[in-house]
Amino acid sequence: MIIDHPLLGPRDASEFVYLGDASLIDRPNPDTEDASHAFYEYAYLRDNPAGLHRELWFHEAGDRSWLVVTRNTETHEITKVEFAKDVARLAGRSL
Amino acid sequence: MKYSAFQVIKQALRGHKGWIPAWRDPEPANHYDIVIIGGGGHGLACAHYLAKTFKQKRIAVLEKGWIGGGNVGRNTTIIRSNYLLDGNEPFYEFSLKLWEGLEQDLNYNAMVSQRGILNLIHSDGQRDAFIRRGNAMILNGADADLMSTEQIKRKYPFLNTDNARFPIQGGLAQHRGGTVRHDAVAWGYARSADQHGVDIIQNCEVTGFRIENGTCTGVETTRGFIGATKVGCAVAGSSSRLMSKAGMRLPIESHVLQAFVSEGLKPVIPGVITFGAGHFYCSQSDKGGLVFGGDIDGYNSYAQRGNLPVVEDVCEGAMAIFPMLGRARLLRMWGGIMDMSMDGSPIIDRTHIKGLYFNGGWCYGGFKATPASGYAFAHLLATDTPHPTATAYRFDRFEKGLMIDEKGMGNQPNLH
Amino acid sequence: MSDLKPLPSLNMASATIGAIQIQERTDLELASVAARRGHKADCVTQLEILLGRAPDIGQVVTHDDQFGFWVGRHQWMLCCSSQSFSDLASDVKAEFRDTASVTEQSGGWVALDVSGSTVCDMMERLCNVPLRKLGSHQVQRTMIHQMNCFALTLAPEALLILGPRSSAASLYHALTVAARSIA
Amino acid sequence: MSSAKNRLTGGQIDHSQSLNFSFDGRRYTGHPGDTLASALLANGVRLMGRSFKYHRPRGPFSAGSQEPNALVELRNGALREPNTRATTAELFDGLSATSQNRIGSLKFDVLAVNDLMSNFLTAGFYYKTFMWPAAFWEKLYEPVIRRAAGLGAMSEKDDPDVYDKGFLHCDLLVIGSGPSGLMAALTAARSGADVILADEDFKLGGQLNSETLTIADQSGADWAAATVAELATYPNVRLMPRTTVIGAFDHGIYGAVERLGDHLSVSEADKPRQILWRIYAGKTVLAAGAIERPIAFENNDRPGIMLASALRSYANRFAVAVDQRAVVFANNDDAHRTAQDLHAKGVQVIVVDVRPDAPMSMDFEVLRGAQVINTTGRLGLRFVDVQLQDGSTRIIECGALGVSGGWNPNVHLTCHQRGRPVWNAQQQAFVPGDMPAGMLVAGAAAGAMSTYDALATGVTAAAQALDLSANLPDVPAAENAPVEITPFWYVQGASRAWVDQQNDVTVKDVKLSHQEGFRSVEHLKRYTTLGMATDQGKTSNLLGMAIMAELEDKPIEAVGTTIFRPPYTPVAIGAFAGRHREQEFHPKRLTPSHKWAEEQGAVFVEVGNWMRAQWYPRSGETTWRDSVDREVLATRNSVGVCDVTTLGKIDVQGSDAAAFLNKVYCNGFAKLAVGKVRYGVMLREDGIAKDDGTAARLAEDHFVVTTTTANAVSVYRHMEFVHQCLCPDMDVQMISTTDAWAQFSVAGPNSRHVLQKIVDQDISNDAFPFMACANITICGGLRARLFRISFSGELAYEIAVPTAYGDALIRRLMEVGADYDISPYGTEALSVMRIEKGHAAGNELNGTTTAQNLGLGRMVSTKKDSIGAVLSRREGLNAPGDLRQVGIKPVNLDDKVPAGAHLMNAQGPVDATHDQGYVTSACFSPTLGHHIGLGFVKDGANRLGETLRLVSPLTDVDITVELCSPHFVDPEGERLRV
Repeated sequence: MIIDHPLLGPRDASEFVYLGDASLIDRPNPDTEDASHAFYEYAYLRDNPAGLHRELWFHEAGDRSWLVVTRNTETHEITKVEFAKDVARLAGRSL
Repeated sequence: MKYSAFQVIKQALRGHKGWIPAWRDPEPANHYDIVIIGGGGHGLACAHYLAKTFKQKRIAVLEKGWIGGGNVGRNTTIIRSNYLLDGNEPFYEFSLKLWEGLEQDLNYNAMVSQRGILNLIHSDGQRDAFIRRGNAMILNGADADLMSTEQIKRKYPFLNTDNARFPIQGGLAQHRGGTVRHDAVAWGYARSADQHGVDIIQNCEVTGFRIENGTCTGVETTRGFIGATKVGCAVAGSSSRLMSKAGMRLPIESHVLQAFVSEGLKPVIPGVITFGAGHFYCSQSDKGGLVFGGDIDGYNSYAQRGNLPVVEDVCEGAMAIFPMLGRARLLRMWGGIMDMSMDGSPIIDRTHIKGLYFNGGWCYGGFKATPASGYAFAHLLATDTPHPTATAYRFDRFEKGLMIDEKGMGNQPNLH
Repeated sequence: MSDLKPLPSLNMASATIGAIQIQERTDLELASVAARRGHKADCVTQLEILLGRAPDIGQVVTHDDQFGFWVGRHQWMLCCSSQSFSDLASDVKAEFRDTASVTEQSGGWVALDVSGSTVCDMMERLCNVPLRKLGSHQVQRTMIHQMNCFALTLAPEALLILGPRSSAASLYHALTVAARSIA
Repeated sequence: MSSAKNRLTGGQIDHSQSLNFSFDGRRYTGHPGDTLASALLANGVRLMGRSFKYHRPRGPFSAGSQEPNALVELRNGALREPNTRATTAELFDGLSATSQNRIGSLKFDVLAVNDLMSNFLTAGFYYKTFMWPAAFWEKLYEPVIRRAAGLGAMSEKDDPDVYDKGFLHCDLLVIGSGPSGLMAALTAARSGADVILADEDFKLGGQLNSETLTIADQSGADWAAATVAELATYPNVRLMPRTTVIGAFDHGIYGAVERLGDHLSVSEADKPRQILWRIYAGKTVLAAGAIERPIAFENNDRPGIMLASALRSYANRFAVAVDQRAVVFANNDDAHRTAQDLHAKGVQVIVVDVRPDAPMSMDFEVLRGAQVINTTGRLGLRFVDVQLQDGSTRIIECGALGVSGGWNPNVHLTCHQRGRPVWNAQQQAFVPGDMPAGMLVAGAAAGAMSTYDALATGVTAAAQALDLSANLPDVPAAENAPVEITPFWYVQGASRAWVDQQNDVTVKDVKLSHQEGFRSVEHLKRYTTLGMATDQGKTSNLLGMAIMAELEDKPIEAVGTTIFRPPYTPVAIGAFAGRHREQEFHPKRLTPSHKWAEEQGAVFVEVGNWMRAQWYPRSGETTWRDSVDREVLATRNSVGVCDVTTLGKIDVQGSDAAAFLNKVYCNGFAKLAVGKVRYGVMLREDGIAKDDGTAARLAEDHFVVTTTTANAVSVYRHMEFVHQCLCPDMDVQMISTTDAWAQFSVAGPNSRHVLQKIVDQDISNDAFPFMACANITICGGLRARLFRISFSGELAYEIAVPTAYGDALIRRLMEVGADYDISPYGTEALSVMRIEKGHAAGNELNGTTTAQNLGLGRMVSTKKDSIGAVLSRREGLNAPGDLRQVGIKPVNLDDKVPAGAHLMNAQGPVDATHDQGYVTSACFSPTLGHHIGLGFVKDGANRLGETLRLVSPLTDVDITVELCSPHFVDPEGERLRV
């Protein structure tokens, strides 16, 4: 596979390390009452879609950025690649 | 019709005109006591044990394509019970015992071949871990044998023991492990289930569940609604897709695992052997093909095919320990969709929906589990209690912190 | 000054194989620079002072006996040629002050000059860098036989390969094997 | 010049040179340009192999890579290569080949008895028998089956050849160099695009080399040669003959195998035999041509019976008449071209055409409406029985029978991403359906069967791929005949009519499969093994499906199609591995003291990719224990030094560095003072211990984090995840510096004395207390870092210098430490001392243990959020009586405590349900004089002093042990603070 890095252009996926669903960015607030359940769902439950999947890849043999790649799990077609840092900020993550 | 050497001769002398279909091709009924979704190894095995062992009636297996077309027909055919953890080992040992009596139980030769499985050891730490595992196997009533490099060399004389990057320091063997002709497992279970009255309905895809007041009353299919008192799902890599129709999210990701076969070769690899410092394992089929594989590709996929990096990684492993394989040719590569769970161990459990049962999360260990998975699922469906060897395979183990994590990789399915 | 003497990772190995020359460089000092939060522009300004201009994505900028290259978003590597093994990182830190995190990298890398008319033929047996199209003064991080390296094009038909120092011998071996393959 | 009896003149071979070769020990000659098969056929040898199951005599069925039959063992000794297709093996001087899959000689194969038994050995027979008694399968039945099965034999010797891998990039990859491929390449080349033209054959030109057709008033072969010559002049074109594109992978990545050494008598030193290329193609034109398909009839597998196109190819390209008398059996016009070409070469030829309206010829006899109903000839074809249109039978004596049931577009690569071909009724063939993104198909592969259409579609495909509209090459004049074919798959009534020749699948087997309910294409394939042989059914799949379609009374397209999988043709496993084999499986990482350690005669051990000194034997020491015990005692009694460079070192800087570490470590780091080090435990988000190490605060905004050797890379990745994905606004920058610093542990009561000799600053206990860290200088000014931390439990330091100085530092340390008998110690002594001290390492941090299990539960701060904190509080991870790390010592001090042993209550059953825990690490403690261990025991912390039974049935151990504190040495930690 080839991941079209937002800055570096097309790079072989073997330069990257895969983590999983980009929902891992959405770490729950640990201070809420149901934090334990929220963390269980965060850590263990997945949509695992057959189709478009937003997922995290780390450019290990590249610029060391975490990317959010939107990829079709049935065809492997990649339609979007973003910096995870930007996605996280958009999701309201900060410090 | 009973299969035997006598039958083969008799039919041959009559021009083979007497053979009948291995299973019927029935129209679905309006309602069954138990509907199994998934005509793979686990679903068919479950149907067989439900009908034959648990004496259940009115059972159907619904298969969206043709039976045996999923992972039971795409794996590398290995059976073993060399597990470490108490949540797993009794279950897999139960499975191995069922394999040992399978052909007589089914009257079908699935070529269960107990030629042994050997995991190579390359470091002191690995040796410590394998000794712990071997002891756990023996303490659970399975067999295990710590082999020296010299013993291994006698069995695999061409093993690279003198120029290895990661020298071989012995191996943990399970001599009762081995291989089985995988397609025959599906066919054998199907034929037996059919003979015990199970309706095997192919080309019947489940498109939804009918759930009323928290109770599942049947399934919508491409061939119409089929009512059921109990519905069991055993669809491996398609688990998330199917269960989402019941509104469930699972602790499972679907990943592609590639497998490879070489051209036919005269016997050279006697048993199943696994490299411990890379991703490569290998056995040789009765037809002579080297059947080998390694790690999953590592990304979520439903595509039933993989990519070159893993092919290369596996072949590098092959050449690390068997440099004589350089001139053997890889004939075919293919992929199956693995239901990789969050701790590397399966789930056989009721769901929160009454009448809906789930079997999945087999990672890439589903084939060897086929008989026990079928049996335990049948036990659960028939008695509403888990089989004694499968009590740990619950949904709630993740929320409770009772993971069964053989590899110690945590909640990252592609590392299991 | 200390009387301890540095040991080059390959003992200044060199080889000529066919049209290819491979030579260990022992004169390079390296320091990485990563912009602190909100200080990217400051860092670029500082890089312009040091190198004439800041290396853009995938670029190498040479300036006298120094060069710098792009490593990642808001990250660069500065290199200078020196025989004295002074403390480049400290010097760089003194320039960037609190606008950047600076880390000494001199010991971390083995540097190999690879040159010759067949260098593209050789490198296509080693790594996935489209060298024929890359142009001069470009850098790409890449895997060479499982080793995480930087490949820098410093001149036509000449590359500088920076590889992990601990793997220097394996990297050198890989390069010579590839050179013999295409010789 | 040529003396071979079936050799013709002309063709694409070099008659002026002779090559000597042997087959089954007999010597023959051939010419450059020959394949092994063509050279043998020229010498009158038709019998080249035996079939898989029935051991039927077989000869070449094709003249290409689709070959099912003519498989041989090529070369000798360690170079032996089983299952090599004689039809593609390029002849070289000295070639030696041996027939395979036989017992006895090729002519008298003992296993041919299987053929007599064939009525009992039908599809699936083995599923129905051999079940009794159960134990006989492995002992009796299976060995017999296995010996008879398989094809060629491995040498069982290490492959002496080397293989390369490589990476290529292009705008357009053209696969196949026939008329369409050449035109596609030419179109692209003239546009300036980077083009790769790959063809599996050693001679570019594809089918044109086997034809007598003309293109632009030249012979097709001459036109091809001229076009290839023109392409070679373009710097933007890479011509790659002998290169098989084996697979179409995601996003335009193609695998290709280039054969550099297979046609050489002796491979060149250091040069690869083959190269596995990963080709990154912007676009691809698949111009792989078409493959002729056979018709099934009784005994259609004898040597001498082959595809009609093969007869044509042998005659036109290889200048071989398989026999002077030939029959062509066909259902289409193209096969008449074969007859025409054979006739032109002086072969006496008769066409048997099933079509009552087949075209007639002035040159040769055409039997319209006729069918071949049987053949005879034990080791090669002698007679063909033809049923004429009027029902009478005519027996024709001949040695060659060409069969043509039409042509199948070569859609193999279009299926690699699971695209399914679609049925084209006009062509009576499957043509490409869904294709990999970026792939276009041209020529016969797309169903454009005439030469003109092939040329024209080559141009349009390349133009479309590269978005070209101007300056396209003109399409030269060429034949443009339509496909004239009447579907005809097998002769009615035939039963021993081979569908899959290699796997011995006959029409009867397909019928039996249908009868027993194995009717879907996938069931048919698996039940009968149709298409599962080394040719992947290139010539047989469609035939099998067509028969099934007839039995099901459905159109072929309703029966479905099986898809092809990579690789296109089988690939040597060595090629996929490249250089990464044996010793070079993984690169090595060497520590800064490696050279010095080698000089000391150190024994090294693999730790991941690192090579670390395991121990340093001295003369007089006879076992490793002697050395290790000495190193431990020397360190504990005076001072030792160990290279610990392999520990991961991550430089963490930024104004939020402390807050960041507070997030990734479960214990607190926010308040760590500058100049201090703290031990830290990282959890995974699931609450399990991930790694442990230290973080040293060198400045307010600067930490150096150490990780375990094994987890250096994954911890760095994890920290970047936490930063980039969870706390993107934190001002923190990280970079690995593992390789940048040489780091040595200097441990033992005299370590300070030794270090003070080289450290330029005061390191007295007051100036540099336990857990201090600082940037320092040594030996008069070299920058260094000093950490007062201890893994051994002794007064100890870790000192780091830029890696290039590591060698000098170890030598200096040994020099200045001589007064204290300083001893280097390796990983074994390191491990012994950490077990004696009760420190957890990899065996304890096994991915299933919590901080609580490790006895570090109180480190998990409840006052702050950190990764893993929430889930670490789950009930299952905090159950009363769960595992706790303990020390284990034998009651009988002579007993050995083996790691991996399990603990049982002293009284009570020994089985899994009564398991109390297990030993994680164990060693002989020279300090205590007996074996000790660390382990996890249920409720262990409350059971110290209890006696348990330690069993390892795997290694025959059953001893009594006592649980104790894991801190065997200096439990109060006084030594490291002095």
